[in-house]
Amino acid sequence: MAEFIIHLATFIVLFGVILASVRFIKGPTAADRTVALDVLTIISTALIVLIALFVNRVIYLDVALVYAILSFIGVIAVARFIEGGL
Amino acid sequence: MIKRAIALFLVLFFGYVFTTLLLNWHPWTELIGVARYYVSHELTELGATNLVTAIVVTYRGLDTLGEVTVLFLAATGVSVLLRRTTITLPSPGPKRQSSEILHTATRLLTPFIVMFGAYIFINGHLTPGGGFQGGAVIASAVLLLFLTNPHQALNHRILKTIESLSGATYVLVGILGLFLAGGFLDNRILPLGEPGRILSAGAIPIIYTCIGLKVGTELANILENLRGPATSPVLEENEGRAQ
Amino acid sequence: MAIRELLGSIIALIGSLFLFLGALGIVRMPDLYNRMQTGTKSTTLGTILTLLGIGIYRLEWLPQMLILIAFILATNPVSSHTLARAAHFTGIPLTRKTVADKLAEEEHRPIPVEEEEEVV
Amino acid sequence: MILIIAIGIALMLIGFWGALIRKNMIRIVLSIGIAETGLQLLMIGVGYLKGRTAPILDSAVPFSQALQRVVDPVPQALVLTAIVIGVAVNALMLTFIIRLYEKKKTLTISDYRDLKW
Amino acid sequence: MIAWFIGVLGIAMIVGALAAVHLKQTVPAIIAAGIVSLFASVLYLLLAAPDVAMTEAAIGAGLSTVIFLYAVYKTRSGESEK
Repeated sequence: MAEFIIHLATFIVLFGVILASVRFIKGPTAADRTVALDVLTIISTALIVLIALFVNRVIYLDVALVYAILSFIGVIAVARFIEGGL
Repeated sequence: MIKRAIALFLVLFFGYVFTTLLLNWHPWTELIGVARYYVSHELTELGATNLVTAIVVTYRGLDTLGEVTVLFLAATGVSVLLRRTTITLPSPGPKRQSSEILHTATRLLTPFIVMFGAYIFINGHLTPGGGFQGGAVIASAVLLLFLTNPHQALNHRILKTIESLSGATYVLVGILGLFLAGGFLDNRILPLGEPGRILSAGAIPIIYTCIGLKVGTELANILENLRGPATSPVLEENEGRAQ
Repeated sequence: MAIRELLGSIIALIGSLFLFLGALGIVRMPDLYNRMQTGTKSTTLGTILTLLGIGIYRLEWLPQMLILIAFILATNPVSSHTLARAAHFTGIPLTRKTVADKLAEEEHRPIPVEEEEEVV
Repeated sequence: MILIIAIGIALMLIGFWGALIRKNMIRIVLSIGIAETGLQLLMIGVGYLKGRTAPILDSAVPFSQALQRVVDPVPQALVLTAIVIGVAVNALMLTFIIRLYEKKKTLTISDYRDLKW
Repeated sequence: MIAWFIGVLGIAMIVGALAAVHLKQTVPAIIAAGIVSLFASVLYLLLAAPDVAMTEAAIGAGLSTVIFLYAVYKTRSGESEK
């Protein structure tokens, strides 16, 4: 039962990936696309933890830590470029 | 238009070649060849629990030395080519200051990021990660400083010293392997210890720490050269007041 | 122990629903700033709940999950704030339903609003 | 993993196509980077063995079962170095582009005819 | 389960790569390349390569994007490709 619910949650998160990609394709400005990138990075962190749960290896969580710490730097870089402070 | 047609033709040709290769490919079901040897002998020979680290640092150590050299050459090339770039390029005007929130977050996060990078390359023989990843994480911390404050200056003397010292230590450990153990870059110059402990796997933590520091300083150097030289802090303060 | 696993998985399911709603929000919302707020608040809460749920489901992973949650709480709002500030400075228009723009008022600028009504 | 290899090949071809049809030099470097990602994905896909786990030994994968339970570590080691080299080489290419832009104030590759014959 | 992951992430990667090649402006193309490298990192993790995934996450997420953005910033007026 619990396992089934986790699988269901994974499918919902994967559907979220598709929706965020839609906004990335549609987004009229670079800022819209960066919002999509922001959402995709944080969804990826959740996905990595789910993968670690499925293959049952605790060491995969180190990768999720790198993601959680570093993924916002890309978004900040694009934002600072857009506002002209790079 | 004719160029586009030629490009399309080339892409279709390569697509055909790759598709035929793919259709005739049978996935392996067993470890074969050198991988089999590595997996079955690594722990007793070298003592690192991360097999990828063992291959990168020891079995293919010369590759890694060459790679660090390539990285060093690329960093040197960037710095030589961009030495006098600000004289000819028109100045794009004053850069906008970043907000208070970003300043605070940078002050809060930078020590954690550097510490995490050090954790990654010191634990390279036990958990995923190693010198290259840790170096990239440390360079990301420097990058966060650059993004927050566009006029952030780095201490070049310290950077150069760290880079040269780590590179020299790397080669020195390799040469020590010639005399004390089986060959160049052999990690058994130190006792192997118990697998799974942080002080194990011979010289692998030392080598990976050197690689991490060297990669981190080189990537930071590339970033600083691409950003351009820092202006004087007095000017920046005036700009901040004017806004 | 089955109760604990069920509780953890249900928390993870709620978190994934928030992640999904955040992704839906950035598709459906009318202007950039609305997209940004759904893409930040909802996904931050969603990730925190998902990680917490997995930490309860697999109790020995809970310390790592708490560290991850702390870092996500520190980093994700900062990036969204920087992005919103950048978009505001470049003059990306607000939707017509906007009633207040404190940052523009503080700098004595007119509020940048979209010209014609957009059919949503 | 045939699906992964197909994705890698598709990325390589897309990057190749972009490098051929784009005129802007920065876009060419970007396309080469995408082709690089595809190639790395292909190599990792070749080294993957179905149903196995990461080549890191801990309590989940003891050394005695390692030969039956881990994937091929050699392609991973190669790709690891290739990624780091890739970013340095990209930086060097972009530096050349910046210097060329200083000389001629253009990014279009067909404007550079000095060495053409 | 794994097949679903690979399917969704692979399609997203190919769409991102097409966007990176075909978008008119340079900055959105750079963001698209960042998305490709993001999903590549998750796929490496699925293929049991956490070391490679970590490298791609550390380099593809921040450093690579920023290097391209610096180059665009320094060659600003040359962004008028058809």
